[in-house]
This record gives sequence, structure tokens and C-alpha cells, in this order.
Amino acid sequence: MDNLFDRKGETAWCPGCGNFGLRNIVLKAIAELGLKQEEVVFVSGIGQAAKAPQYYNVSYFNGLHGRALPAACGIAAANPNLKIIVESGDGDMYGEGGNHFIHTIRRNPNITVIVHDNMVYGLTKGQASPTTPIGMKTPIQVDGVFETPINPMALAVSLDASFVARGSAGEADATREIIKAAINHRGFALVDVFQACVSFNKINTHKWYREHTYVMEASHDPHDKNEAFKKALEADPMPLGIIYRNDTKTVFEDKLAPYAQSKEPLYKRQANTAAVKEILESKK
Amino acid sequence: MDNLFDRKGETAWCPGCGNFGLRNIVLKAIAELGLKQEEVVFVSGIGQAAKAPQYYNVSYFNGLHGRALPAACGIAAANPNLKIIVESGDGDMYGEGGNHFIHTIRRNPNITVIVHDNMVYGLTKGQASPTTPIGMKTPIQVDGVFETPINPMALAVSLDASFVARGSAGEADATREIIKAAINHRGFALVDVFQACVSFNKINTHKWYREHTYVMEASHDPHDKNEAFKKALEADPMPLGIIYRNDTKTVFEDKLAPYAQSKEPLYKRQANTAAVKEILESKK
Amino acid sequence: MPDNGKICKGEIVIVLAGEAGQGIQSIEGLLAGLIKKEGFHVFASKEYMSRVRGGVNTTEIRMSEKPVRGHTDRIDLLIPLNNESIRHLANRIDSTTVIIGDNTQVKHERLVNIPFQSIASEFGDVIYSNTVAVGAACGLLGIDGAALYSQISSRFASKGEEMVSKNLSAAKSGYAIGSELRAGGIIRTEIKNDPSLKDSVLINGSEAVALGAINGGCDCVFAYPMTPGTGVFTAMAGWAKKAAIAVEQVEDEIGVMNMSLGAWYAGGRAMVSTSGGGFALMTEGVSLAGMIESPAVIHLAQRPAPATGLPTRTMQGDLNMALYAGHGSFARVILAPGNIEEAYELSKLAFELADRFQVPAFILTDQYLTDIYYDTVLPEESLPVEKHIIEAKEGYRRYAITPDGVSPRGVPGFGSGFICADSDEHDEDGRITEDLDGVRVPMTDKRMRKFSAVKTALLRPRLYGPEDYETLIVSWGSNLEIIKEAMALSGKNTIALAHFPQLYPLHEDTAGILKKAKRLICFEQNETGQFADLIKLTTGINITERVLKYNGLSFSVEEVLKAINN
Amino acid sequence: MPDNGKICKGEIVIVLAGEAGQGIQSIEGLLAGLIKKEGFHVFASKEYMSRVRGGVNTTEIRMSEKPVRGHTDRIDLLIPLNNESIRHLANRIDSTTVIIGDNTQVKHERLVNIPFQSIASEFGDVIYSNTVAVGAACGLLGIDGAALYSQISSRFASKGEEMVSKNLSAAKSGYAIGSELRAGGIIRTEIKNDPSLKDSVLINGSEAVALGAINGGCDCVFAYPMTPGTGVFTAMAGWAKKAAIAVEQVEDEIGVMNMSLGAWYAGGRAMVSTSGGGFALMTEGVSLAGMIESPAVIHLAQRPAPATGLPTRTMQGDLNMALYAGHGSFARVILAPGNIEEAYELSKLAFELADRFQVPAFILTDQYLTDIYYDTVLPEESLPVEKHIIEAKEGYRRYAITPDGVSPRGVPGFGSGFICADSDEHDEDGRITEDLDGVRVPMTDKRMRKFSAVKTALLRPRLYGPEDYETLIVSWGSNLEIIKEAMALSGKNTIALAHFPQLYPLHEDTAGILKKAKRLICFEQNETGQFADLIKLTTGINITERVLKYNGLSFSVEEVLKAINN
Ligand SMILES: Cc1ncc(C[n+]2csc(CCOP(=O)(O)OP(=O)(O)O)c2C)c(N)n1
Ligand SMILES: Cc1ncc(C[n+]2csc(CCOP(=O)(O)OP(=O)(O)O)c2C)c(N)n1
Ligand code: SF4
Ligand code: SF4
Ligand SMILES: [Mg+2]
Ligand SMILES: [Mg+2]
Repeated sequence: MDNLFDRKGETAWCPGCGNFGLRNIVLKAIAELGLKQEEVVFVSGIGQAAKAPQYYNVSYFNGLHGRALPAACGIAAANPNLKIIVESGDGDMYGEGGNHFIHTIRRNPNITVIVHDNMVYGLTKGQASPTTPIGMKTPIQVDGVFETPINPMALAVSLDASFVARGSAGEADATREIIKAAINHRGFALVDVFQACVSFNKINTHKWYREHTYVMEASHDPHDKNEAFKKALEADPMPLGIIYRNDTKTVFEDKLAPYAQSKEPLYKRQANTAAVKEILESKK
Repeated sequence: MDNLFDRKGETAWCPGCGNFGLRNIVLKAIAELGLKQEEVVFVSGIGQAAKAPQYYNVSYFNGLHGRALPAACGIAAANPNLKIIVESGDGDMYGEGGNHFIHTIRRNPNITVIVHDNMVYGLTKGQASPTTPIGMKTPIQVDGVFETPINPMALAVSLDASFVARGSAGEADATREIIKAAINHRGFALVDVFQACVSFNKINTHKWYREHTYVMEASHDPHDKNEAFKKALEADPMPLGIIYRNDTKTVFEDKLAPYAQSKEPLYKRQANTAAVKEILESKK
Repeated sequence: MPDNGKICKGEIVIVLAGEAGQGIQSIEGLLAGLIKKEGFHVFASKEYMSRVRGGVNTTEIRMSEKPVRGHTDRIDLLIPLNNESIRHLANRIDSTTVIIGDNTQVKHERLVNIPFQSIASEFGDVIYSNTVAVGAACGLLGIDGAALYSQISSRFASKGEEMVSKNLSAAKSGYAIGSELRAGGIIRTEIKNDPSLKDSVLINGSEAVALGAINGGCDCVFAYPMTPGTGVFTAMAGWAKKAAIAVEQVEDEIGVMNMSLGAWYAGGRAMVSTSGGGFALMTEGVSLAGMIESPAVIHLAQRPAPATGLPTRTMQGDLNMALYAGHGSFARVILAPGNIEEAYELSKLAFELADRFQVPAFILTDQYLTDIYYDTVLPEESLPVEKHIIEAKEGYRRYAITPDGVSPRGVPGFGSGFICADSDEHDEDGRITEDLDGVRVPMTDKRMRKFSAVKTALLRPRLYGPEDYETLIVSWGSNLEIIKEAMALSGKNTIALAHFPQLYPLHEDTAGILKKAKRLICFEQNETGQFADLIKLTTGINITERVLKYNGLSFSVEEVLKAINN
Repeated sequence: MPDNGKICKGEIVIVLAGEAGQGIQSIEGLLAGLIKKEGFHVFASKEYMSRVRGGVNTTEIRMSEKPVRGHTDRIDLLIPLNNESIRHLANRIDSTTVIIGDNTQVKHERLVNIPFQSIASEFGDVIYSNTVAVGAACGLLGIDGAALYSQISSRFASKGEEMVSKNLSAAKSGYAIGSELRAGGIIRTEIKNDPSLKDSVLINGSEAVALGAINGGCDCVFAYPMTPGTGVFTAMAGWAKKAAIAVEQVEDEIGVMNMSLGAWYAGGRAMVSTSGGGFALMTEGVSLAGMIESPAVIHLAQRPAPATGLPTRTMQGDLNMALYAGHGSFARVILAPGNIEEAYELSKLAFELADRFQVPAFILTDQYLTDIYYDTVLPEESLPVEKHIIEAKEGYRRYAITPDGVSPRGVPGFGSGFICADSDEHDEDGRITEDLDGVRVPMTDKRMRKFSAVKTALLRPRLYGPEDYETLIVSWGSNLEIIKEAMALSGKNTIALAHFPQLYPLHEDTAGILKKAKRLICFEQNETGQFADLIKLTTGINITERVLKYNGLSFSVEEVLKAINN
């Protein structure tokens, strides 16, 4: 059966790029979940990964570099009935957007965040990203990166993110299931997905990811934060799967005043002039 | 003996504020370390805490709200011989400045960062900060904070910060020793110091901090990251002391080209016109 | 004690002064409320330091038989709580100023001593000094004691029985002394009261902006605290439940702006509130609004810059920033209320204009305006707000090319069409393009046509004074009422004021209005005359007489009067 | 094959076109280098899409016996690597354009077929097609084969023996076919070469900015990648070790700006490099520079906006942003190089002015200028850079009030005085203040005096053409050489050009220069004429004839010519 979400046609991606694999995984995941096209909104920043929403048949908000998350929170605030999926790059999410990443985790809106983690800045031609491994040489890091890369799993666990998982574009089935679980999760769900950039990252290739990752067993208990942290630190091979989850957290939209009584989206509501009247009355 | 760093006179702080205690601790620490006044630079952002450098006899860079860390990195880049101490508030460091916090940890410049953590925005009159506990009511968070507070210790450990410690303004001796160790540490050293805001935080008072913290035993091994993470999560009471350290990390300034041969600060150097000549020659 | 009592006919100007933390603000609130309740017109303005304790903060309260709207230098009655206040207000104290205070705290040759602290101590704590002071003030002003006591009771009710009774006793002691001084003739007020005042409200500038926004359908408020933008944020947070508003404190101003654009995209009507430094961080987001043609409403409360500047002071220095914020060319609207009524009116209008033309709309206020309050009557709204939203059918094109550049706006979830917003140059569908002549140029032209579109709904400069003016004062923002009062005092019937509630785009009548005058004077609270420059750029008319102030305080009626008479 | 061969006298314009990733850039580099090495003048400019693979990118290479500096629409020889290129360049292909290509990839009725791919396949892989193409081009242009082969050998040396030999074979095959076509007269070049060219350098705009900065004593470069600002960053990173420069990629542009101010504070000389959207994030930091009176050097490479816009295209749309960035009033300097020589000159000057007056100095370039390259001679600097730093003695006051507003600048660690920088309003010591009339006002006045101070070192508009002009073209930035060439072609001796290397403040002669003309035409690559507006605001002269372009491509010589002849 045709996948309705699949917007056929050209992409701006390089042949052989891991983005294609991840695109297929996402398309299949949302189709399998039976999401309705008109209730889904994709949100992204700027980068090669951030172009992904352009290639789906959905509504999207393709905002500024690094600013996908606040836009997504605003969308959630205006209409909590939408399925909001953020799809963006490692530079976008952990670099320029790092502050939003931390605080959106704290805010815990009901959104799914899929990070195309190719450990490099693709669109701007190969500079180091926050996840680039130490030693990699680039046109800017001419002697090799020396900064400690971010471990998105450990970082998200330390912030008590409500759903923290890792996938890999090369592990289609496992990753699709993870993404489905993330979308089904109510609250902030992070899925960092390894993805080879064939043009600019000559170290973390498709093969490298295959050789340095494994799909976790069911035995890992994602509810224990200390265990999750340990898992997150596992380095070689790196585990794929749901590292941590905390289903007890308050969800952002639930705390917003408009939704105390009803989930009706804001666009259907009227200006609250009655409240103004009442307030003015109290000031007489 | 008179402490030369002590700039006597009025402060803009409220009587009874924990900032006074912390100020005394810092003054004593830097005096005991025998730092020379003219080689010390304090850097801060904006907030009540961030005013601290105004009250020392030192050079300071009192920059923008949230932007102390990049300024400190720039100072380190221009003169690696200076002792750079950042002193600022929890809102400044973890809120507005959150992205710099993450990435400065990765960069690992040789600076000490002392955060006055009063779990509130003092200067702007009592809104929630990133460390405000769940449930606290404020003029903005009228129903109480629901966002998960940042645990600065866990966050810094997850980022493999090279020195991660917690103090409390009410524990002068222990905190002074921690700060001294932080200043002596080569690399990024975080000391988050609990400090009561008597005007706006009615929950986390001097007494509360006393009752919910303890000074750690020497038995804790700060070199084990998983153990450190566990320590960081300990909630009631919360440990004070050095939670984590990693002395093997590369220091930012060491990687900068000007310091490959010599540590001479940039202000003493001359424009490198010879290099231009050479480059132009190569382009003929 | 002065030999002859002072008589205040029609009006008295009271100034309260003391350290931050000494409770000036609560005295002020209590007193102003009582004055209004008693049927007198009241106006209050404050100036304060950027600290939580210490320093000197002052509040001016005008009690009058006519509406009073502006800040004056004159002080009839000064109640200083500390000695610093005397020094701080030296320029405003003259030989007729009556000063009452505690002589253990305050030194002045003409001080009328009331031992606030020792009286307070009788009730167990000097913290009751404030209440003694407010009681004394009420007594002096001849305000009804019963009204005072009932206010005190209700204000302290939540703090328990003991607090109520001690404060009541303190107020009564103060009141007795105040009444005695009044009887002794030290200061006499001859001010008629006006019972109809019970229908008017006592409201400050921040609250007026907030309520106007709710009238405009505002349903989301995102902000990061920053003085003086915080007032609107706090007001909205307080009313969030009553008015069903989504309020969120965001991690930084960049997040604030982008969150607001996300909300508009999904059908919300968001406002942000900030000040200069915070707004600087939003400028990339303003450009995004320009590109995705999103409405945006930005309350920008000005304070002195550069950088952190003087956080709690006032200024009109951010006009250029509002005008030019964001890379690229795109239409925008800048409104600048002159008083509380306009704050209420224009804040609503900002939502309408932003939504109708899908542009950023600014509400440009300042610390002075956000903090002042006075009694006024604000109209209640009954017409429903037009939302300018359509149902997106299949094949919907978010950026359909239209004659006026405005494309019908759909929101996700409403209809089966896709709503695609793209920060890159895009085609009518909202999809990224590299077609330069085929798409970039027509899409830019479409956006540029909105510069004309917004001109179809401009506010005309508001003229005060004679129609056949010789001198025309040009002004914007919170100078309005101060200038009006100065004009009235000047007694000249050749002077008029052109007050601009909309700064950008300028109304087409502007040049004509200015050309009629022989003399043009522009009053602005910045270093260069940013608005005069905008007028020059737009009309070619160069106003060379620019009265500029930038010490962080508003103009006073007296200052304006002096400048007019120059 | 056309019946009559085409003769290119004195110059030939070659355009290479193909997908991103097809190696256009490496052909271009090789070819341009060879042309220069052979003693011909060369100019190259590129336009490309914002993607890593696919789409169409083109490079224009002019080979000439005279210096060539500007972009032209005309194409004498087109080498398209894919069929999309033909469509993309349709407007520029005319009946005289010779097109060579592989007819399995490219369709055109006049295509001269060279089977690049099948030849390449002989050597085992179609990836050698490029090398075949470059060989063919060299053959066609009559470039010495030996020079080509030695370039190929050295370029592929690092990739191993096999790569060298296969590329050499591919080049030779292409060269043979190219030479044959040349002999067959399909295109004939009659271009004299100039052996003195060996003393000139081949350098692009980004490199020129970078080298000029090093001459200006630049020792720190902080940036976050953003096209087209990245070129300067990359050049500096490449030369960091050679020139002892501290280079750091920062987490975001806010960090970039603040890091640079930290570096200046501590005695470094930092440059940042960015584009519009990134600069928007720096504006709060620019205001900080204004307040702490820090030098700052900002390379702002313009591209089309709003928002992400067209990331790889060119525009002159950020002038207003550079002019008004940052809340508050403070002096600044905006320089805008018109060509590579000026990029080199003004980049150095930016450091001198920033440091001398302690103000932000902008180097405003654009994608076109940063990417073009041509042969030129750049002067070597020998005079030491003046650092404007003093030793701070005890009691040193960072913000000492001075007649010109500039206070002697100390740095921490040099002397025993304290260097206190404060983003709040501060006193002469740099300590926070709330003294309004005593400190705020004089401190503001001091800062405002720097507006006059920077006017003591202004660059005059540079005039090209007759002194007794009737028509004066007004222009800034990278239009310079294009307009100069068009003027020369127009043959009119009544037209002159006023090119402004400094946009702000404007030189006092500006009004006089403009008033001499009967007709004024302003060329700008933005939607409104931002510079013309600045001239209007400053001089009162309103240039109504504004030739504006904003499709993302630079002007071409032909376009300018047409506009002049209008
Ligand atoms: C404010 C701002 N700064 C910089 C850029 C330039 N920029 C665009 S994408 C990008 C990095 C993209 O990296 P990543 O998010 O990892 O995506 P990828 O291309 O690797 O998929 C940068 C730096 C920008 N568009 N905006
Ligand atoms: C860009 C910007 N946004 C907001 C502010 C207003 N502001 C000043 S201090 C502060 C919070 C201070 O909190 P914290 O850092 O915890 O310091 P504290 O006062 O509690 O010591 C805020 C929001 C500002 N100065 N600049
Ligand atoms: S640059 Fe890298 S990440 Fe981007 S499309 Fe190409 S291969 Fe993929
Ligand atoms: S507001 Fe709080 S943190 Fe600030 S000085 Fe007062 S008590 Fe201390
Ligand atoms: Mg990436
Ligand atoms: Mg705090």
C-alpha cells in the first residue's frame, strides 16, 4: 500500500546518505501507527537533516537553525491535539539549540524529537558538531577536535528526560520500533539516531556504526536512572534501544491554563473579554 | 591581616542574604591561595550574584546576563596566565547561559565557575530559576513550578566536566576548601554553592540548606563517573564536596595556536605580517 | 514647624521615599487606593533602583479634584523614610515642601517629626513604621479613618489576627497624629471629591497592556523576566486562569520569540514581553516572522541602554531597534501608547494588525508608562475578535501570491491542507526553493507589497491644542500627558501637540501636519532624536529643535513647560 | 559544430556548470591557477545552491590580457556537466556561446560532443570525467600541457600513485581532444599573455579579508559556521599555526560575540565572521561593546534574507542591521570593501579604527565578494600595528572622561591597576552606578562624543571617471568592479562613480560630491535602497533613481550597462 506520508520526488541529500534510511524508517513508523496526516506537524531547524519534513506530505514548521524546540513548544501550547515530531540535526539540536534542548526536557511537552546524529555539520560542509569524536580533522578543527563530545543519552538522563533512546539508520527495524514507542510516549521523547554523512564524516561511516553498536536486550530496565546512566556511558559497542524512561512526569500542556477544562485548541476559542470585564470590575 | 581583595563598602544585597557568606568564603579562599590581585580576573553575568565582583578589589568583566562563560573563554584565549574566576547566579548560568554552560564544559578552559545557587531569580524579584524546586509558587509560576529542576551536579558529570563540586554558603570551611581546590584545578571547575535568598525564596532558607545537606566523607572516589552520578542524584540530604573530577582532559588554551611555543599573552605580541608575506608568496 | 500652614488648592503632590525593602510600594498602593475610594483623582509614578534592598526608591502620588495623568517635579508633602531620600530628592524639595518623618532616621531643618519607629516599637516591631506612616498621611490628607482601617484589615487578613490588630493599632496611632497636624494647619488640602469616580478603575500601564491584549484575543504569553517588561508578564500570569491564557517562562528570549511563532503557526495568539537587551536576542526571530509571514506581538518596554544600562529606569531609546530589527526587508507595525487608555487600546490593535497583515506588531512602552497608574474609565469590548484564519482545503498554499501580499492563513489541524512554514526562501506551498527569478523575486515582491498593505490601516497623529497652531510639539509615547499638562499650564493658545500613537509606518498626513507649524519641537527620551530622524527620512522634514533627555527619568511637567517657553 | 569558429579577442569567458559534488570547484581551481600561471589575467566567480550534492552550481572564469575583476552575463565557452545546467543558464546562452559536453549527459542543438564519461571509464571510473573536462578545456584554450600535467600530479600526489597516473591519463585524453578542436577552429583565443603576472597573487575575497585582518594584528578568530561568513573562518583556521591565531568554533553566535569581547578585554584582537542570521544573534553583544567601550571587529558577509533566506546567494541587505544593531546609542564604523584589494585594505583598517576609538567596526562583504578571486598585487605591511594599550597604574580608571570620549585602555595583568568592565551604567572606574545626573549623563555624553571622534578618520568616497561628471553612480560594496567595467564599456565620458568604502559615518564631502551631478543613480542589491536612505538621512539628498536587485545574484556588467544607458 502506498504510504500517504511519502512525498515522492527529489531531495537535496547526497546519494548514499544515511538520511535516506532514516527517512524511510520515519515514514514507515508514522504510517504503521496510523497517524492522520492532518493531525501531524513536523518541526525542524536548519541543516541537511532539518530538510526532512520538506519530503513528507505533512504540515511543517521549518524554523531557524537551532530553534526547533521552542517552536514545537509553542505549537503544543496552541493545540495539544496535534502530534508534534521534531526532526533535526545534531548541530541544530545540541549545538546552536543546546539551551532549548536542556530546558525543553525540563518542560516536558508532549513531543517526539528525532535527531539525525551524523556527528558533523553537513550543510555547512564538514565542521565539527557537538557529537564529533575527539581527533576528527575538519576544515576548522585542522588539528582534530579536542572538545569532549556530548553524549546525548547521558545528558538527557541527567536531566531526567521522560524518554531517552538511541537508534541507528542502519538498524531499520529496531529503530522504527523505538520511534513508534517514542511517538506513543506522552511527554518529551528523545531518539538520537546514528546516521552516516558520506560526504563529510569519513570516520563514522555506515560500517563504523554497524561495528560499534548493538541492539539492547529487553533485560535493561529503563526506569532505573543510575542503570540508565551506566548504559548511556557504554562506549564500544554502544547500545541501541530505550535507555531511560520516566512516565511519571507532568506534561507541559496539561499545566497550561487553557487546558484545565478542555483540550479545545486555541484557534477555536474566542477572546476572553468577559475576563477583562471582571478584572476591570475588581479594580473599581 | 587585612584581606587586600576585600573592597569594603556597601553592597546592593539584602541584609541576611547568603551572598554575604559566600563573598567571605571567596575572599578568604583567594587570599589563602596567595593569588596576586593583578593576575586575577573575575567574570560575571547579570543578577544579584553577578554583582559580587563589584565588591572585590580586582579586575572584572561584568558582562551580559547569561554570557559570563564565553567572555571568560575569550579572556583565557587572550591571556592564559590570568586566574579567571566566574561568579554568577543560577539563572544566569543554567538559564539564559545554559548553552554556554554545556559547551564550555566541553571546551574545558582553565577557569573556575562559582554559581550562587539560590534556586530563584533574585534581581528580577522572585521568578523560578532552573533550579527552583517543584511546587514553589512565584509571581509567574502562580500554581507552583512543575518543570523538573536542573541538577547541576548530574548535568556536569554527564558532560564529563573536569571538576564538579557543591558547596553551601552556610558551610564556610568546607566550601572554602572546595573553592581552593577548584581554583587549583587546571581545567573547567564548577562549584555550585547553595545560598539562601531571604527575600524571594521562602523554601530554601539557610536552615533548609543546613538540614538538607551534609559534607561528604573522604571515602567518595570522585574519579568514578558512575559513582559520581549516583552521588549527584543523592537527594536528601545532598552531599557537599567534590563529586567528580577528571584530570586527564585537554585544556582549551593549550590547544590554541598562539600557545604552542610560548605562554606570552597576546597583548605583548606583534601583528604577524611575516605570515601574511609567506602566504601571499605561496599564492603567486 | 513652618509658621504658616501650606494650603493645597485642588491638588496635592505627595512623595514617599525610602530604601528598597522599606515597604514604600505597599504604602503607595494603600494610599492611592484610599484616595480614589474617597472620590479623589489620583496619579502615581515611581522611580527605583536596580536592587532588592537599600538605595532610595520614590513614589509620587498626586491627589486632585481633576484627572491627573503626568509626573511633576513639585513636591507638596514629602514623607521620607530614610535620610538618603532627602539627598536624593534635593532638587525637588523647595521652601514650600512640607516634610514629615522620624527625626531619628531623617534630618532636615524643616522636618516635622513623627516618631514612626518608636510608635511602631510600641506594637512590638519597627516593621509597623510603614503603617504608622500611612496612617499619618491619611490623617494629614483628611482621608476617612474608617476607610483606612477597613483597607488595613483586609490587606493583612491573610497574615493572621495578630498582624491585623497590630497594624490597625499602628495605623490608628499614625492617623491620630496626622489628624492633629492637619488640624494644626501645617498643611491644608482644599480638594473637592467626585463620587462618580467609583466607576473608574485604578490600573497601571502594564495591566492596561495586558488587558488590551486579552481584548485582542491574546491567549499565549511567553517571556523571560526582564525589567520593565516583566510587569505585563506578571499581570498575565496572575490572570492566566481567569482568562485561559497559556503562560510560560522560557529559558531565554530566543526561545520566547520562537515559541510565540510556533504558537501563532498553530492557531494561538501569542504576545511576548521584554526590554531592549532581551529584544536584541529576539531579532533573528523577528526576521523569521518576516519570512514565514507570521503575526507576532511584541511588547517592548524600554529602559536606558546600551547593554544592561539602568535596568529600572525609563527611556525611549529602542525605536531604531524596533524599526530595523531582523535581517532582511519585511513589513511591520510599531505602536507606542502615550497613556494608560492608549496602552489598553493599542495593545488590542496590535493583535488585529499583526493578524490581519501577518506581520510583527510592536507595542513600544517604557518603564515610566508601565509603572504609572491613575484612575480612568476603560471601555469594555463586546465585539468578537476577528481571527483571520481559514480552513485549509486540499492543495492549500500558505504563501499564495495575492495583490496585497497577504495570503489566507490556515492552521494545522483545521482542514485537510498542509500548512508549511519555511525559513528558507520558499514557493507558494511553503517549500524551499532555489528558483531565483521564478520564485525568489515574486515572493520578495509579495512580501514587499505588505509595506503598502499595512498603510491601509494607519493611526493618524493625535492633535491636542488649537488647530491654528504656530508651535507644534512632536512627541510619542509616555510624554503625552506630561506635555498636555505643561501646555495647559503655559496658557499659550498657539501651541499644539502632535502625539503619534503609531510610529511606523507614519501616517500620510504627517508632513502636512508638521508643515503647518512655524516652529517644531520634538520631545524624546533618547540621545539623538530617533523619531525626529524617522520623520526626516520619511517626510524630508528635519526637526532641529529636539528636546532630549536620557538620564533615566521621565520628563516632568515643569521641564516641558520650561522648554516650551524657551 | 558551428560553421565558423568563434574568435575571442583579448578575452574569453568560460562557464563550468554541474551538480554540487560533480567537482566543478576542483576544475575551476585547477583551470584558474593554470590560466594565471600561463601569464593571463583571470577572474572567477561562482553561484551555487545550498546543498552538498545535486542541483546546479556554476563558475565563471574570465581569461584575459587585461585585468578582469567583474562578473559578466556573457558566456563564450560553456562546459556543462549535466543537462540541468543548460536550463539553468538559458538566459546567458546566446547564439555565439560555444558549448562542449558529453552528449550522453547534456542535450543542446549546438553541443560539441566530448564523451567525458566514456573516456573516463577507460580509466576505470566516471569520476575521472572532470579531469577529462579540464584537460579538454586546457587544450581548447591553448594552455601548455606540461603545466597542466604538473598541476595534476601535485594535486593528486597525496592520494597515491594510481590516482596520479589515472588522472594524468584522463587529462591527456581530454587535452588531446581539446587541442584538436582548437586546431579545428571551433573557438580561437587571441589573448596576449603577461609574464609579469608571476608577481601577483590569486586570492579570493575571504582570504583577502583574513590576510588584511592579520595585518591588522588579528590574533583571535571566533565563529560559528554560516555561509558566506565561513570562508574567512576557514582561511583563518588554515593559517592559525602559521600566524599564531587563536581559532575557536563556538557553540552559537551569542557566544562568538561575547568571547570576542572577552578577548579584546584581556588584550587580544579578535574578529568574528558571520552572516545576517548569525549576526542578529550578536546584536546584544554589539550593545555590550558599546557600553564597555570595547573594540570589536565583525566580518558580516551578506546573503539574501529574511531568516534563512538563500544561504549560498549574495545580497547587500544587512546595512540597516549593521547600522542599528544593538539597543542604545553608541558610535560604530562600517566599512564595505568593493573588491579584493579593498577587502585586504579595509580589513586591516577595521582593526585600527575599532581599537583606536574602542568601537565595533564592521567589514561588510557579501557572498559574491567572498567567493570571487582574481590575480592582483597586494602590498605587504611592514609598519608595526599600534595597539593603543597602556599600562594601568594604581588608581587607573577604565572610563576616564576625556575630551574626545576615548579613555586610555588598559588590560588585566599589565600594570597594577584594575580593569573593570561593566555592562550596567558605570562610573569612570567601571563600577555600577545609579547616579543619574552625576554619572549617567556625563558617561552618556562621553560615549556620544565618540560619534565625533570616529569622524576624524573617515574614508572619502572613491571617485572613478571624469571629474566633471553629469551622471554620478552611487554604489557600495562588491558592485564596484562591475560598475567600473560597465562604465568603461559605455564609452560615455560624463559618467562617474562614487564608490563608498566607508558607509558609516559618511564622509563630510558626500553631499558636495552628490550635488555636483545632474543625475544620480544608486545601485544596490536590496529591495529598498538602504544606502540611498542613509544618504537621505545624513545629507537630505534623496536619490530617487535606485537600481535594485535582490534575486540573489550579483549585478552583471551587462545589467549595469543597460541601466546606465537608460
Ligand atoms: C544562526 C545560524 N547560524 C548558522 C547557520 C548555518 N548552519 C546551517 S545548518 C548548520 C549546521 C547543520 O548541522 P546539523 O544540525 O548537524 O545538520 P546536518 O547538516 O549535519 O544534517 C549551520 C551551522 C544558520 N543557518 N543559522
Ligand atoms: C537578556 C536579558 N534577559 C533578562 C535580563 C533580566 N535579568 C537580570 S538578572 C536576571 C535573573 C537573575 O537570576 P540569577 O542569575 O539566579 O541571579 P540572582 O539575582 O538570583 O543572584 C534576569 C532575568 C537581563 N538582564 N538580560
Ligand atoms: S552532507 Fe552528509 S548528511 Fe548531508 S546529505 Fe550529504 S551525506 Fe547526508
Ligand atoms: S534578592 Fe535574594 S539573593 Fe538577592 S540580595 Fe536579596 S536575599 Fe540575596
Ligand atoms: Mg549533523
Ligand atoms: Mg539566583
